[in-house]
Amino acid sequence: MFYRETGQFKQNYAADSAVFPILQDRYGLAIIMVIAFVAIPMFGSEFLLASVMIPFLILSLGAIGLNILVGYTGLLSLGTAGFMGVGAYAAYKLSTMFPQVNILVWILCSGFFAAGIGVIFGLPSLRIKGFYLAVATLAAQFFLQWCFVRVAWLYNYNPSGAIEVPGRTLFGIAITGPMATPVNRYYVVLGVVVVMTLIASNIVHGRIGRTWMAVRDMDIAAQLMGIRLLPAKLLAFAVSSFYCGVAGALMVFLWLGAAEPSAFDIKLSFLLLFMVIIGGLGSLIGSFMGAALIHILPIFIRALPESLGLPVAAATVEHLTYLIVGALIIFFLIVEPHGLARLWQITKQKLRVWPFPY
Amino acid sequence: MSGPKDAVGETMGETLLAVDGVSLGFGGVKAITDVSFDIRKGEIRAIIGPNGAGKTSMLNVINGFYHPQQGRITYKGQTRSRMRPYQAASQGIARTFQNVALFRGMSTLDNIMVGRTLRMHRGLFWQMLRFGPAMREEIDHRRHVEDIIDFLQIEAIRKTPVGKLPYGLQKRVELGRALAMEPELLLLDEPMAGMNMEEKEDMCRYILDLNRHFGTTIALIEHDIGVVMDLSDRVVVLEYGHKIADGTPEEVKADPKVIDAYLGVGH
Amino acid sequence: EDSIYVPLFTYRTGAFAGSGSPIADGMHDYLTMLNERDGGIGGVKLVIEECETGYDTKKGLECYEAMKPKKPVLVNPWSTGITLPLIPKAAVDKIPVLSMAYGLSASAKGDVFPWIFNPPATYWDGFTQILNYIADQEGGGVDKLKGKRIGYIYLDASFGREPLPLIDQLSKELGFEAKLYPVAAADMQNQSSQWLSVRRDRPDYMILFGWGALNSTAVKEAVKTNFPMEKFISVWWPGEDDVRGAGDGAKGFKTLNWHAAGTDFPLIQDIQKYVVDAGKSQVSDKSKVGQVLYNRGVYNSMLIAEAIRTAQEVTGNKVVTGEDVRRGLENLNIDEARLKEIGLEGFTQPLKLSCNDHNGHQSNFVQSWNGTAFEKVTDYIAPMSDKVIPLLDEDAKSYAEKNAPWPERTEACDAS
Amino acid sequence: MLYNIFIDPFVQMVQMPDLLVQTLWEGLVSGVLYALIALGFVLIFKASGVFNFAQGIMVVFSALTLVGFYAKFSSWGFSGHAAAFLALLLAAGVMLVLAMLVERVVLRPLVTQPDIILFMATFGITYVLIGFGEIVFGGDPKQMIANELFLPSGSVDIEMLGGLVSLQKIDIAAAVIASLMIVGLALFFQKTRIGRALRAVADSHKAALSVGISLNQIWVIVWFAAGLVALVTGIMWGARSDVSFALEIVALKALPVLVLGGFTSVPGAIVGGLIIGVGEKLGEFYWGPLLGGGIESWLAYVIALVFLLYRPQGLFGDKIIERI
Amino acid sequence: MPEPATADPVSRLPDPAPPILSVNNIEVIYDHVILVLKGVSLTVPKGGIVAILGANGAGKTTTLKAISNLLHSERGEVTKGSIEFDGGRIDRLSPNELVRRGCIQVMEGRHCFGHLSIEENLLTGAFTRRDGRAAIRDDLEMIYNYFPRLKQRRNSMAGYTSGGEQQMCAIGRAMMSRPKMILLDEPSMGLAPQVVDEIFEIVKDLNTRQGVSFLVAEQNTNMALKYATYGYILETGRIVMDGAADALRDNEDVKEFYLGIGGEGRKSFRNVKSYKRRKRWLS
Ligand SMILES: Nc1ncnc2c1ncn2[C@@H]1O[C@H](COP(=O)(O)OP(=O)(O)OP(=O)(O)O)[C@@H](O)[C@H]1O
Ligand SMILES: Nc1ncnc2c1ncn2[C@@H]1O[C@H](COP(=O)(O)OP(=O)(O)OP(=O)(O)O)[C@@H](O)[C@H]1O
Ligand SMILES: [Mg+2]
Ligand SMILES: [Mg+2]
Repeated sequence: MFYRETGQFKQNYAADSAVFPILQDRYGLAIIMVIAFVAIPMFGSEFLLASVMIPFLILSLGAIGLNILVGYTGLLSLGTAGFMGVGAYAAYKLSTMFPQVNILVWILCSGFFAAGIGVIFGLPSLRIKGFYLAVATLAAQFFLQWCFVRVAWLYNYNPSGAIEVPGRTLFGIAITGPMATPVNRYYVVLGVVVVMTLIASNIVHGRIGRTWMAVRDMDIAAQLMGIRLLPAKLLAFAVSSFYCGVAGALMVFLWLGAAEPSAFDIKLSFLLLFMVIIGGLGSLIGSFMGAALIHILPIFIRALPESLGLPVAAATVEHLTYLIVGALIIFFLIVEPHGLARLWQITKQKLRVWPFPY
Repeated sequence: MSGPKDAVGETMGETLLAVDGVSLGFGGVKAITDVSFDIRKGEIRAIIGPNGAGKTSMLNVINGFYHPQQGRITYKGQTRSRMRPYQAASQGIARTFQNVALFRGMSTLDNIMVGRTLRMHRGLFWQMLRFGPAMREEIDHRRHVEDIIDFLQIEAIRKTPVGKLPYGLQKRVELGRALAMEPELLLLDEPMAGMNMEEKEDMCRYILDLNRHFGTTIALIEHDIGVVMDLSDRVVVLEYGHKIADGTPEEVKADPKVIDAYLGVGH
Repeated sequence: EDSIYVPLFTYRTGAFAGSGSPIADGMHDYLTMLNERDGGIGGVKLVIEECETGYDTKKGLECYEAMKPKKPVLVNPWSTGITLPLIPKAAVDKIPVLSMAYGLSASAKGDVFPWIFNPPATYWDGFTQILNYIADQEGGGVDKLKGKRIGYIYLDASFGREPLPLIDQLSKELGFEAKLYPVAAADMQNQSSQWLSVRRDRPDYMILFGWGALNSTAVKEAVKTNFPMEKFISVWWPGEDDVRGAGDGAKGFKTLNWHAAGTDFPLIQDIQKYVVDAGKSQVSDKSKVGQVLYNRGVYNSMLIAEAIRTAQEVTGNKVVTGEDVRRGLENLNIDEARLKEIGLEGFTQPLKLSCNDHNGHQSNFVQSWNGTAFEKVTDYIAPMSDKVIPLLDEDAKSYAEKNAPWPERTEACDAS
Repeated sequence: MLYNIFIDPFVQMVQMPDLLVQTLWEGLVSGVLYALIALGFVLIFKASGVFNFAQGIMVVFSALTLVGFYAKFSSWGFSGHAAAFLALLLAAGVMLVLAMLVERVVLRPLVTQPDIILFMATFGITYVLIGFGEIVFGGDPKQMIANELFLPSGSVDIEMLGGLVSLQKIDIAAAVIASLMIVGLALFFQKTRIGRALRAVADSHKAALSVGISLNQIWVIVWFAAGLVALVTGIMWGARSDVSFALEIVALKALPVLVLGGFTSVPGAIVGGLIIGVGEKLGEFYWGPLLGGGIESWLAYVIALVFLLYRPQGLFGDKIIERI
Repeated sequence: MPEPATADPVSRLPDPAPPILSVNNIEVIYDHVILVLKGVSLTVPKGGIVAILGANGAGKTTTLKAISNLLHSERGEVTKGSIEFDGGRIDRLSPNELVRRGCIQVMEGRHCFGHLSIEENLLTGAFTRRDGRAAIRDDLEMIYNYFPRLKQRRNSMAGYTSGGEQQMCAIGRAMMSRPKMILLDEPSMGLAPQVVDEIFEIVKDLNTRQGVSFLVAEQNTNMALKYATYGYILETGRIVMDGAADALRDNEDVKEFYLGIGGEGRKSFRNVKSYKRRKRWLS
């Protein structure tokens, strides 16, 4: 009822192949954009910006990267954090070697380094499939992390062994380092994420995206349609790693402010995988939903006892958070194994026929 | 052994594809043993035979998915013993599959659009923008695909994920996907399995239209003997990997070996 | 209503919970005791809040952001990974960071890092103290180290790698041979290759810089390899639980420490009385009170409390702010008399910080495991300050350069 | 450089054969321990096609349960051994309950879902077990009750090859127990009616349902079996290091073992374990110093990767069917 | 447009033999929103062979899955109506319980266990049986007799066998459970004509000799109506016509649209008119 597209006719194929062909969706998107660009920075607290929104957006970007690989191309990877690390360290090296160039340029360029490394570790994917591939990508994860610890050149021989983010500006406004306010950092992250999401959406809705999905759904048939598997898979690795790399660079420069190699440990890889699966494989919106669920929900649960005035020890809250998040993961999978994005679609279907059940 | 040219055959062009002494085995199993036949431009060539005779394997050899241990394949005058599937595709060989091999997670439209992949050239950069040339290209191909959708009368399921379609429609979408490649040689593996009479008639019509109006050469595997006899210009019969007959439908139908091995007395 | 907000970053979950819990208990119980016994500090109640970091940098930062609006007077990140991003923020947010004997060693330099404090010793101090101890065992000065082969087994992360430049320099200067045995975090519990190498290399001494399960596994493996325990010395992090599992073979295992273990101090008695017995503590088992890491937590909270008290004295405010406490920390002077007043006489050495020196470079003693407890076996051993301080200076300078524009110190220095 | 890579390590091996033997032994032992964890994975994967990420935490959880029950019983005045075995029994019971819960709450509603979804669900289980375990047992490391379970301690020192090779008795026990379990499980899969059904289920849930195989019953059986394997693994690992949540990290090492042996092969788990264990120790011991040591963290994965390139389904895994 | 079902002349009451299976007015919804079956009722008498006919997407497979309770795994559910088998409600039974009671389905699209050999595949069919190895061996032999081709390939992995071989394997596997009733979904699909004949002969054979009842969803109307005793025609989720097999066979509409026999006998596929419109009873 609320979601009926009656009366919305498409006069040409361009309109019909738009990413959001339905009017209601476009309105919804516009509202979200207004909230993201205006309402949140205006009314949000620093905590909301710095600890909820910025990490959420960055993790979403990482999840999009991983989703391109896992959701769209069907290549299971557990090396995401490693690729994010490559982006972060590349951005760090570049920005310390050439401090005169704007930091944002280097953050975006760092993606290319991650893409390169991603392609190298993607090579085995031609022969290795499924969970076997997942384990093979673990080799990337652990090897890269080892490099971050061992190759002192990467962190400019800092005795702390960590990379520290210098303060840098964009148009005279501090966007990294201690002087950068959460609002500034939020805008930068939001801008990058919105643009990159748009690009990702363009790619997956076009020829390349279809190629990936074909490889995912039935690689043998895809081959017989003239798709060459290795280039297709490597391209997926490259694009995916590019996104992860940028996300990693953003993570260090605009979120954490300094990072030890352990910031890119296996846990992060798993976390992103959760987001992708819970959000919905092969769905960009799902990546955001997944990131929201996995990142924001625990924050919410942790804050709950305090806001209710319940005297629960911090550790207990943490244990409960694990318990609840675990249970919710299972719950959502049972409700809709195809992820939150699909749940959303079904809801829209129901809205379309509302008030009738079907 | 190649059958005498019948009336239709004579009007047809030169050999498009020749299979020459092909043998294929998997470990102990001999799937194909020394089979030779040819497909001429513009004809409908049927391959029949009992279950496990090696028909599907034959198609797999033709489009490069299996590499025969012996024998050669000549396609458009080029002889080769092994090629990659995507090469076959880029030279104009398309096919459908016995066990529907659609991309289950994608919509009908996207499935058929995948068939256009080889003809789309805009690179990653334009794809990222989805604007200007990339969009124009996309729409050009979309137009073509819509023609196919019209032709196959599957307008209504354009945006349905194919995994949810009933079997028969899936087969039709699969045909659409193969058509989108604008093939010169179309390999159909049991396109009418699991269809009722009405749908078979539809399918026959599509195949005939393709053949007549677009001049597509078709190799067809089918167990419905009525369809085979009515549609095809020439028929190869395989049994246990051997070729046991080759000729016009009438000849084959009368061949005692074929009756014995495949048709049974009832037909 | 007036109160002072003191957040505690703790980790009672995750792979390092074994070390994190006793420290958290010690920190928490001391401050609670002050509230219970004295009604806070200087009559102002402390609001103590724990935030669980799980030893994870991201969660730690989240804790920080969540606490920031409540105007904490200082933070104790309890993880080097969390400390590092806070270092540049501290000056902006005006919240001092107390990273007690961890974090960035160079932050000992108050003129470069006015907001960061890492008393009472840096890892470099610790390492040189161990060297001094070894020299002592060999019967004399550092020249006795010449020709010795010293193995260094460490967590292959920033923490364990920090002494590497120092080792590099000192092995040349003092003429000992260093053998390195890094242990990756993922392999903490699986050190057989490292200890096989120890068997091959036969070092004269082994030095351990580990954390969590790495310590307990290292001790077990050392016992298995029959490495002489009295020649196996660790930095200050192992606690009783890390050693006990190795059984009798672990007798003689040594660690550095700067404070006593045990409960024979009036203050600890008070904690037992007002907090533990009153059921206000989270300790899983009363016998944990007084253990090394518990007392480490107590020491940390003593620094917090003394900093607040000093701040109250210096500024005259009762309800102090982060800026006040920063000054309090710089003016911290816990002398023998004060220790006695607190009820910790003989617990540790006096500590005095200053505007320049945010560390104190306190001496440590060596304690040895006797099968049931650690007992102090040496007097306080001084670090090789002549080697360490220049390195610190250099590091602090390079930190400021690499993070240019690093703000000059503008905070005035209280003449004290 | 080349000398250091290609010659020096072998010279060392010849010069100090006792160390070589010791290294091999350590490799074998850690291989056996990895194999034990991998075995739990294999059981469940073979039987249900589920890649059970929770196996690692099940190891921790079962060991904690055991130690927890022991503490309770001994505080009630049971003697050491009696309390230990009672606790062992109850811990096994808890694993049964866990298996039933997992089947009822997680697997049954998710039957026939894609592998990756089930994989994800096991992450959910992992989280729940971490949270629940920490609430019940706390985060502190515990001592494994090895003596009370009559597990030997101390070492056997053998004078050989001009040196001393010392074998820990607990390691010998681990090797023996692991072999017994593997033989037992291999027989279970080969010789029982359920064995075949298990493989069928792994192949296709849908088809298994349609021929009337009771997935529910089978899942409880295998998850319980995997729980028992986890318990044994927990005891063995716990006796080496402490029982704490840090053990979970070690479980990741089972993954390369798994891919090397093949997800579906019981013998594969042990062979893979031994290859990884020995390879990793030799690599670290002889070649590690060239890279500054500590390469074990990724060496196992790289070894596995190299084998995979050669055989994409692992050494003993079922062939991947590619047919159209 | 022909008349609606109620007024159809061939429509009449099913056989009076006691039903082994009766489906009463069921509704099936996929994904909570897609309504596929809109009130389907049918009965299979004990020892009968009943055919369900209908175009693609009519809901034949869905009906069979609703009976064998396999819908659940495809996110479908029966929202209305009841299903009775052998005198008891079975709507809530798990598939394996149903097999135990003697009702087994051969799924559309074969679904063999690819990594198991043909013989192992067949043996899994006997999972619910408790009557000893010897009996199972005998049945195995019986199936090899029915399908000699399977015997040749008994040790090959099912995943590598040809489509027709897999189909035989799936049918044989179902027979191994010694069912009272088999739900066959498109048994003839992909089989050589000879084998199709054989399969229906086997059906007949099992039916007469062992009293197994069959519910067959089939596109090969000709075959189905030749062997079945009764037939239902399903269209877009509704039963639009039912009747005894021979009556259906003589019905003009059925002749034209399902048997492909026009007024003047069998048409050639070559002459199909492209302007032909689909005929529907309901739409
Ligand atoms: N899993 C599913 N989710 C959503 N819709 C489905 C699903 N399975 C089937 N459908 C829909 O239900 C309808 C009936 O499908 P069904 O498979 O029962 O048809 P059928 O009569 O067996 O056709 P065919 O002869 O092609 O096998 C179809 O329109 C199909 O699109
Ligand atoms: N990849 C393979 N590995 C092993 N055996 C194979 C393989 N592919 C085909 N075969 C075998 O080769 C033989 C021929 O198979 P093919 O699929 O070509 O038969 P078909 O003629 O298409 O039969 P159907 O009509 O039943 O589809 C079969 O016995 C099959 O088992
Ligand atoms: Mg075939
Ligand atoms: Mg069907």
